[in-house]
Amino acid sequence: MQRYSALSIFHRGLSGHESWRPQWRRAAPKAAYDAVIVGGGGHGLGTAYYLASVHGLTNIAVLEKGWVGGGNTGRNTTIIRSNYLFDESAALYNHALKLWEDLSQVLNYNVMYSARGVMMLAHNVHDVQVAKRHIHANRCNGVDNEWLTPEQAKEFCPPLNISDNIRYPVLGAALQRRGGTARHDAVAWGYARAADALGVDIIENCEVTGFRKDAHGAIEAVETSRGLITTRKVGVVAAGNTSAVMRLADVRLPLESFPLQALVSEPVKPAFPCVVMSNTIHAYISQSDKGELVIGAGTDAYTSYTQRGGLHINTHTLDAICELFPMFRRMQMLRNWGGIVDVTPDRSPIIAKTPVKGLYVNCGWGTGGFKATPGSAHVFAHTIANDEPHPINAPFNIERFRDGFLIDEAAAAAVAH
Amino acid sequence: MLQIQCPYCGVRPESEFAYGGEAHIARPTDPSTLNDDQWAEFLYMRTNTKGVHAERWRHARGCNRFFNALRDTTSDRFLAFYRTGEPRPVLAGGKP
Amino acid sequence: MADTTPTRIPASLIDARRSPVVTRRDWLQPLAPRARFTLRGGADARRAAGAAFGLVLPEDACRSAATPTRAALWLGPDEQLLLGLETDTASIQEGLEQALRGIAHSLVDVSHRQTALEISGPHAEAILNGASPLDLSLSAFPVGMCTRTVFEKADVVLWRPRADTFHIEVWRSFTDYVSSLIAEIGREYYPGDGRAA
Amino acid sequence: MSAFRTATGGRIDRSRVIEFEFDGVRYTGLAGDTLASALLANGVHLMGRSFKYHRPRGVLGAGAEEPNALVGVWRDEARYTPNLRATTVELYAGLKAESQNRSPSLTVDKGSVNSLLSPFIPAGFYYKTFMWPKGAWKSLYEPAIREAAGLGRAPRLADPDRYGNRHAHCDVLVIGAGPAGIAAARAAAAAGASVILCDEQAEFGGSLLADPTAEIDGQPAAQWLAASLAELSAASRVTLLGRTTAFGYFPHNHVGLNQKLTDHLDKPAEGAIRERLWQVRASQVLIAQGAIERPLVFPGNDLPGILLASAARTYLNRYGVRVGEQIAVVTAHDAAYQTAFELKAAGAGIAVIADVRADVDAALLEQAAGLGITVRRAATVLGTTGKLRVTGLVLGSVSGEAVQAGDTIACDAVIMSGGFTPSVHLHSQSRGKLEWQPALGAFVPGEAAEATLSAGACRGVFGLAAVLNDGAAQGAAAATAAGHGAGVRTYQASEAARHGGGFLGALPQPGGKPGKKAFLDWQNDVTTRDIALAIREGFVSVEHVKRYTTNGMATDQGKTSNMNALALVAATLGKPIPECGLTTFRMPYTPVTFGSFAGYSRGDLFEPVRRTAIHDWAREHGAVFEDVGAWKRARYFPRGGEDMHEAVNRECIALRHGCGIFDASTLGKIEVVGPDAATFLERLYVNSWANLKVGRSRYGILCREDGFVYDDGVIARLAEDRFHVTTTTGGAARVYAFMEDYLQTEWQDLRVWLTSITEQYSVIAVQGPNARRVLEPLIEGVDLSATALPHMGVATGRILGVPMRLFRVSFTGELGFEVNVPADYGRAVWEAIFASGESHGIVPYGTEAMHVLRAEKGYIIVGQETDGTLTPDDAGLGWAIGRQKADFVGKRSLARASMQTADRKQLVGLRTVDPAVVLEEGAQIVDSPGQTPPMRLIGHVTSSYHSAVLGHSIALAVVRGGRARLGHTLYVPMPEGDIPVTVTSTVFYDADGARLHG
Repeated sequence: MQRYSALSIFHRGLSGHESWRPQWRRAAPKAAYDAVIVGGGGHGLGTAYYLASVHGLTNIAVLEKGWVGGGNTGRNTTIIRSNYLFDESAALYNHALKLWEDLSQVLNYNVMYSARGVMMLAHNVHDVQVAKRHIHANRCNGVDNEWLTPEQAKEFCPPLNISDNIRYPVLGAALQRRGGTARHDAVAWGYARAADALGVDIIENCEVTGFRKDAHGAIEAVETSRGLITTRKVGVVAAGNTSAVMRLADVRLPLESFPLQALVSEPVKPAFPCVVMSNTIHAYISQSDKGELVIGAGTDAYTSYTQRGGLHINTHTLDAICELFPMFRRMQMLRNWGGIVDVTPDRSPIIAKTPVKGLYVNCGWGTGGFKATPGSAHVFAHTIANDEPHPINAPFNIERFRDGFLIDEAAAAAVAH
Repeated sequence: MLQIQCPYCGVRPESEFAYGGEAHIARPTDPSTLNDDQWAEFLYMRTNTKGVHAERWRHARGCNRFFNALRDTTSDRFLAFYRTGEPRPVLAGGKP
Repeated sequence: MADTTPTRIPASLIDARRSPVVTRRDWLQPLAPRARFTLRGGADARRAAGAAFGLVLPEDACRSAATPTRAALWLGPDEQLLLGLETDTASIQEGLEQALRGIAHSLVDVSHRQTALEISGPHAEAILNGASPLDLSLSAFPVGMCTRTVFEKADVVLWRPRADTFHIEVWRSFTDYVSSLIAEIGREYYPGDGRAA
Repeated sequence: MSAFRTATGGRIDRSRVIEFEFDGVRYTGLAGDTLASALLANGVHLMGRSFKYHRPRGVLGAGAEEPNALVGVWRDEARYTPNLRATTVELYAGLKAESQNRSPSLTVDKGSVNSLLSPFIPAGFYYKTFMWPKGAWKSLYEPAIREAAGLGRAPRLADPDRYGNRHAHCDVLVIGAGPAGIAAARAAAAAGASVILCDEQAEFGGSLLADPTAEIDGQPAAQWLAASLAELSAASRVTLLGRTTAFGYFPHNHVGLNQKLTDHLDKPAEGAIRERLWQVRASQVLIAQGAIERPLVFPGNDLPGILLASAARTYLNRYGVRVGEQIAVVTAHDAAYQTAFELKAAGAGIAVIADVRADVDAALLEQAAGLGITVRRAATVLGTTGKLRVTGLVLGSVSGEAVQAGDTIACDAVIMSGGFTPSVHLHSQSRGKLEWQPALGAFVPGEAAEATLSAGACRGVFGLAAVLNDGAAQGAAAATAAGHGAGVRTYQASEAARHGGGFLGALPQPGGKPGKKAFLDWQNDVTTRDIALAIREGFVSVEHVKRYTTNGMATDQGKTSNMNALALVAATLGKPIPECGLTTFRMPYTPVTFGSFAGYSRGDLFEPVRRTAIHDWAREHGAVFEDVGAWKRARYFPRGGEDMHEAVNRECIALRHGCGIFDASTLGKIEVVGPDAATFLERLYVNSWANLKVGRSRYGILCREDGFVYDDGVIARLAEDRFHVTTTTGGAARVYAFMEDYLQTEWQDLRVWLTSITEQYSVIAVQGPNARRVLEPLIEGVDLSATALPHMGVATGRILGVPMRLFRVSFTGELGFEVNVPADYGRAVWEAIFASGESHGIVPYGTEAMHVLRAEKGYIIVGQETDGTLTPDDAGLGWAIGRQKADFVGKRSLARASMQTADRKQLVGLRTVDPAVVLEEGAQIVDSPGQTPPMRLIGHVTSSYHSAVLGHSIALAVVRGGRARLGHTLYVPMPEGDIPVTVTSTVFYDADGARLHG
C-alpha cells in the first residue's frame, strides 16, 4: 500500500502526481473465496477489512452492484454519536465510537472524524425526562452525555434560538461531546483501500442474482451478474436492498425500506460549530468542512426503493430549521438527495446468523447506520469468522422479534402522554 | 407528495392519507393456536417488495376509509387501487 | 342520551357560548354557533335520518345537500355531518333519534367540537391554496362539494356553498391556527388587515 | 455613461440610472441591468474568488449557470444573503454587494497562496494527510480548512422577511418562457388547457431577448414576443410566473417552483412576501429550459475577462454592454461567429476568431472576412496571459495528433463556445431516461418516467424556426394528453446565428498531456489534471470522479462542467461517453431559499397551538403552561412569587384537605356507538367490558399486538350501545386510528362507529374531600351521594342548566368528579364551580400537582412509567386483564415465554433513605453500591417528587424482578455517589382507598 502523508503528497507533487497508484485494484471475481461480502458500503467494506486484518481471512471478496460507497454510506448526514438508551445499543455504538477515534491512523486515510459534539434538544417536559434518562443510563454505561441548560446550549451552539418566541422553546439539551461527524466517502474509500491492501477483492458492478445451497441447506455458492462464485460464508450488508437479496436465499426478515432525504445548503464560512438534533421539531443539522449546512429529517411515510421522496418532507424539515435557527432562513438549499433505509420493528439493527448455514446478515440500521460503521463491521466480521456473534452483537439477533426481547430505542424515546 | 386515488373520494394528495403498511396480512382468527414463530411472522415479517407492492392506505384526513393499492416501489407509480376486502387485482400482463 | 339544549342557562352563559375569537374581516368571518351532528351508519340510517332532517342525505362522495337552514355533508361512505340552526339542536336530535330507532347507527352531537369560518370574495381560492393542496377550481371543486382535508398542519372540513364562498369547519382548538394562517396568507390581498389578533 | 455601454439597443431603461455599491465602491447602472451587467458596463470583470485556490474570477456566464461571480447582497444586516450569482441579481437603487472568499480584498487575497500551492493540494489531498498527530484534525487542521472553505458568510440575524406558499393545479405546466416555451404555452392554451408558464428570469423571452435581428412570422422577434405575451396574459386559464424557477421535480408530476417577488425592488412594501413556493400538480409537464453553453477547457481559461460567447451576446444585446474593447473568440461552434459580428458592429475590436474545427462553414468565413476578422481554423489554446484580467491568448494549431505552438494575441476579453448542452435537469430529476445523441454530442431526454414532455433546445432542437415549431407541437401534444385536443400550427422564422459544431473535453495540448490550470469546474477549481489523477487513483465511475474531485458539486451543480468532465473521463478510459454514464441530477435546479420552503410556518404558525376553552381563565390566573403535544396545559398556578415546587406543594395540600379544580379537557375522548360496541371493546382492550353496567365506568388498558401497553383511560358505558372512551392526551389521534383500523380491516362484522368527541367537551375535574359539596349546589338531575353515584359511577344531568356527563372518577385518590360539558360552556361552568368552591378552599391545580397526586397513589402515566417495552403486568396492571377472554389485541404476545419471566422490569415504589432527597427522574438503579461503568443497570426511576402531604419524597421505578425485591435496598448511582433507596409498594397514600370511596 502506498503510504499517505503530507510528505508523500509533496514528493509526488514534484513529479506532477504521476506516480499515484489506484487506491484499490479493480478486481475481477475469482471462482471461489473463503467468504463473500454482499454490499460495498462502509459496513461491508469494513467487514472485509476486519475479516482480513483481525481474523486473517484474506481470500475474500466484496461484491457491489454499483460503485463502492454509492448507497447510504454516500448519502447520509454523517452524524456520529453513541448516546443510546439501552445497554445493548450503548455498547454497540460506543464500540464504534472508540474505533472512530483512531480510524484515520489505522486506515492511513483521513476519514475526518471530528468530535464537534452532538446536542439533542429538549422542548417539553417529556423530552427532558427522556434526555435525563439517556444521560443517566449513558453515564452508568461509561458513555459521555451531559445535560445543558438552554443558556449552556446557546453557549455551545451560538446560532440556537433559545428565546420564548418560538413554538417549542428549548428547555435544555443533552450533549455528547465525543459525538460529531466524519467524511462519509472517506470511510468507504479508506476501508476499501485498506482491505484491498490485505488482499481483499473489491468487485464493483457485480450484482448478486442468487444463492446456491448444498444438500444440508448450507450456502455453497453465490450467483452474480459476473458469474458463479463458490464460497461457504456470505455476509449480506445491503442496507435498503437487504430484503431483496435475502429473498434470493429464502430468508424473510422483519424489515421495511423507506426513503430518507437529506439536503445541504450552499457553503458558507464557519457558522455552526456542532451537531444539533431535535426529535420534537424533527430536524438535525451540522456544518460540513466544506461549509455546507447538512440537514436531515424523518423518512417519507411509505416503503420505496426510488431514492427520492416528496417535497413536503423538505418543507417540514426546513420550517423546523428556520424555527430553531431563524438566521438561516435566507440560506439556500444547494442539493437534496435520497437514500433507502431499512427499518426493523424496534428500530435497532440485526447483526446475526440466519437460519441458513453460512449466511449472515447485517441490516436494519434505519436512519442511523453511518455512526456505527466501524463497530458494526468489526462485530459482523467476528460473527462471520467464528460462526458465533461477538458478545456486543449477540442481542441484535433475529430471534428477538419472535421472543419479544426488543431493543426498542424508538418506543423508549417517543411516547407522549 | 404522491397522488393517491381514494376509491371513494378520487385523486387526492398524499398529505391526506396515512400509510398502513403491507396489505393482506390478516390477523389470525385464533392467535392462541399459533406457535411463536407463526405469531412473529404475523407481527413482524414483511415482504418489503422491490417491485409491485400491495399496501394499505387510509384516507385519514378525508373520508377516513382504509383501502388497498398496488404500487411499484421502484418507481412509486400506483398500478391499482381497491377497497378493503377485495382481492388483490391481477395486473395486465399477468404480473401479480 | 341526554338532551343537550340548555333549558335554563343564565344569560351570561348564553353569551359565553362563543367560538374562539376570530378577527372579523370582510372576507373572513366566524360563523355563528350551529347545531352539528355526526351520523355514521349505512344507507338505511341515511334514508331514515334524511326523512327526519328534511333533506335527502347525499350518497355521492364529497357532495352536500342543503336548505337555507340545514345541510348534510358527505364526509365518508358511512359518515355525514349534519348542520342546523343552533336553536334547532334539540329538535333535530329528537327527530333523528326517533327516526333512527331500530336502525344500527351512531348519532353524536358535535356542535361544540368545532367552529366554522367563512372565507369569501374573489381571492378565496387563492388564499385557501396558500395552505390547501386541493384543486379548488370550480370544475374540480364545484359548488356544493365538501370534504375533510388537510389545511397545512390542521384538519378541516371544506365546503363550498357558493362559487365565491367556502365554509371551513375546524376543531375548536385549531380555530386560532386556521384563522391566523388564513389571515396571514390573506395579507397579500388585503394588506390593511394585519395579522389576526 | 461608461465606455463599455453601447450607445443604443438593449432592453435596459437608459432613462433610469441606478446607483449601487460593490465592495464599497459606488457605481451606476441602468434599470433592467443585473449586477453583473452593470459591473461589466463599468469595466469591472473581477467579481469573485474561487473556492479552493482563491483564484481571481470574472463572470463566465450571464444567467443561472454562473459559477464565479458569487456575491453577498444586503439591504440591511438582517437581510444579508450570501452566494448570489451577480448574473441573476437584478439591480435596484441602493443595492449593496460584496465579493466573497477573499481577504483582505478581491484584488489582494491572502488565500491566493493556495493557487501557488496547487501542485501540492491536488484533488483529494485531504484524504491523505492531516492525520498526525491524532487529534490534530479537530483542533488544528479542520478549523483552518473550514476557515478557508465556504464561500460567503452566513447571515447573522433572524431574517425579518415573509415567505409565501401556493398550491396550484394545471393541465400543462410549461417550464421556460423562451421561444419553445411560449410557443408551447400558446398551443396548449389555444386548445383550452389550463396553463402555468414560468421562467426564472425577470423578463420572458429567453434567447429572443438577446437576438435583435430574429424574425418570426414576418415580424421582428421582439414584436412577436410582446404580442404573444399579451395574448397569454389575456387568456383566463393561463398563469404567467416570472422570476420563477422550477427547481424540483417530485413524484407524480408535482413540481416545486420558487418565485422571487421583492429582491429586485428598490423598496419592497412593508410585510411584502419575499419569495413564494409554488407546489404545482400538473397533468403534463412541458420542459423548455433551453441549453447552456459549454466553456472550452484550456490552460488559464479562468482569468477574468474570459466568458461564454452566448453570455457576451446577452450582455451586448440585452444589456447594451460590450464585454471588452479587443475581444478574442475561441470557438468550436458556429453561434459564436454571430456574437463576434455583432460585437464588431457595436464597436468592439475582434482580435481573432480561433476555431477549434478545421472545417468551418464557408459562409461564416466569408462573412468574417468581409468584416475584416481573422479566423484561425484547427486552432487550440495553449495558455493565457494576465493576472486579474486576461491580456492575451496563446494560440496553437492542431494538425492530426500534433499541436504546434503559435503566437499570443493581445486582448482584454476572450469569449468562447464549446457548443450547447441541453438542460435535461428536470427531466432527469423526474427519473426520465437520457439518450446519447452522437450527432449532437449531447444527452437528450429519452423515455419519460412521468407525464413529461420536452421542447426546444433542452431536447436538442436548435434553430429558431425548429424550436418554435417543436414548442408548438409539444404544447399541443401536452394539451391533448391532458384531455384538450389540439391542432398543430407552424411558425416561419429566421435568425442570424447558425447552430453547428461543438466540442467536449479539453482542447488539445502539446504532447497530448493535460495542460496546467485548465479548469473544468470553475467554482470548485477542478482541472483536467485532477480528473486524470482521480482516474489514476482508480476512481473510474463518474460518481467517484465527481466525489473525489468535487467536479460538479459547487453551487452551480456542474451546469457548465459536467459534460466536459464526462468527456474527459471517457477519453481517458477509452470508453464511449454513454457507457460512462452521467452523474445524477439532483434537486434543486438552482439554489432555493430555506425560508421559502418554510413559508408561513413560523412562531405560532409553525404548528397549531391548541388551547382549551378554559385556557384564558388559567392565563388570567397566572398559570404557567407546558407544551404537551400541540396542547398548552396549565402546569401550576403560582401565587405571590412561588416557584413551581412551592406552588405544587400548596396545590396538593389544598386538594387533599379541601378541593382542587383541574382542566382535563385535553384528554382524548371517543364515542363508541353501535350494537356491537361492547364486543368491539372486548376484543380491543385487555379488560372485560361485556359485564360493565350502564352508568358505570372502568379503567381500560390498550396494548399493541406485541403485548406492550399502548394507551389507557377510563371507559364509561352510557347506554347498552354507547361508550364514552377516554385516552391519553397524546394518544387521542393514534388510538382513534388504531380503532378504525381494526373496525375497517379486521372486524368488518361489527356494527360499531366511532366519533371523536375530544373537543366537544370541556372536562373539569373537581377533586378532594369537599368536591361533592362544591358541585352539589350546581347540579340538577344527579344524586351525588356515594350510594347513588359510587366511585366509577357515571351519570348524565345538568349543571347550571348545561347538559353534562358526570364521571365519578379520581386520578388523585380523593373523592373526585369529572364534569364534561359542551366546550363553549366550559369556561362559564368552570367559573361557577370555582365560585362555588371558594368557601370550600378550592384551588386550581395544574399538571405538575396532578402528577404528584397520582404518583402518591401509584397511578401510572402511559409514556412516563411505560415506554413501549412494558406489558400490563410489568406496569402492575395485571389485575385489569380479563382472564376469561379468549382473545384481545396483544394477548397472544403476552403468552410468549419471555413475557412471563421473573426478571422482567416491573413497576415498584421507591423511598429514599433520606426523606428529603428527591431522586432525579430517569436516574438508573443498581442492586449493589460502588459500581463503576459499565454498571449492571436493573431499572430506572420513572417518576419522582416531593410529597408535601406525606412529608417525604416518593418515586416510581421499573426494576428487574422488582416486585420480588419489596423491602430490599437498591442504589441510584449519581455522579455525587450512590443514593440508597428502599423498594416499596407503588401506593404511598391511602393504601386502602378509603378517601376514594368517600
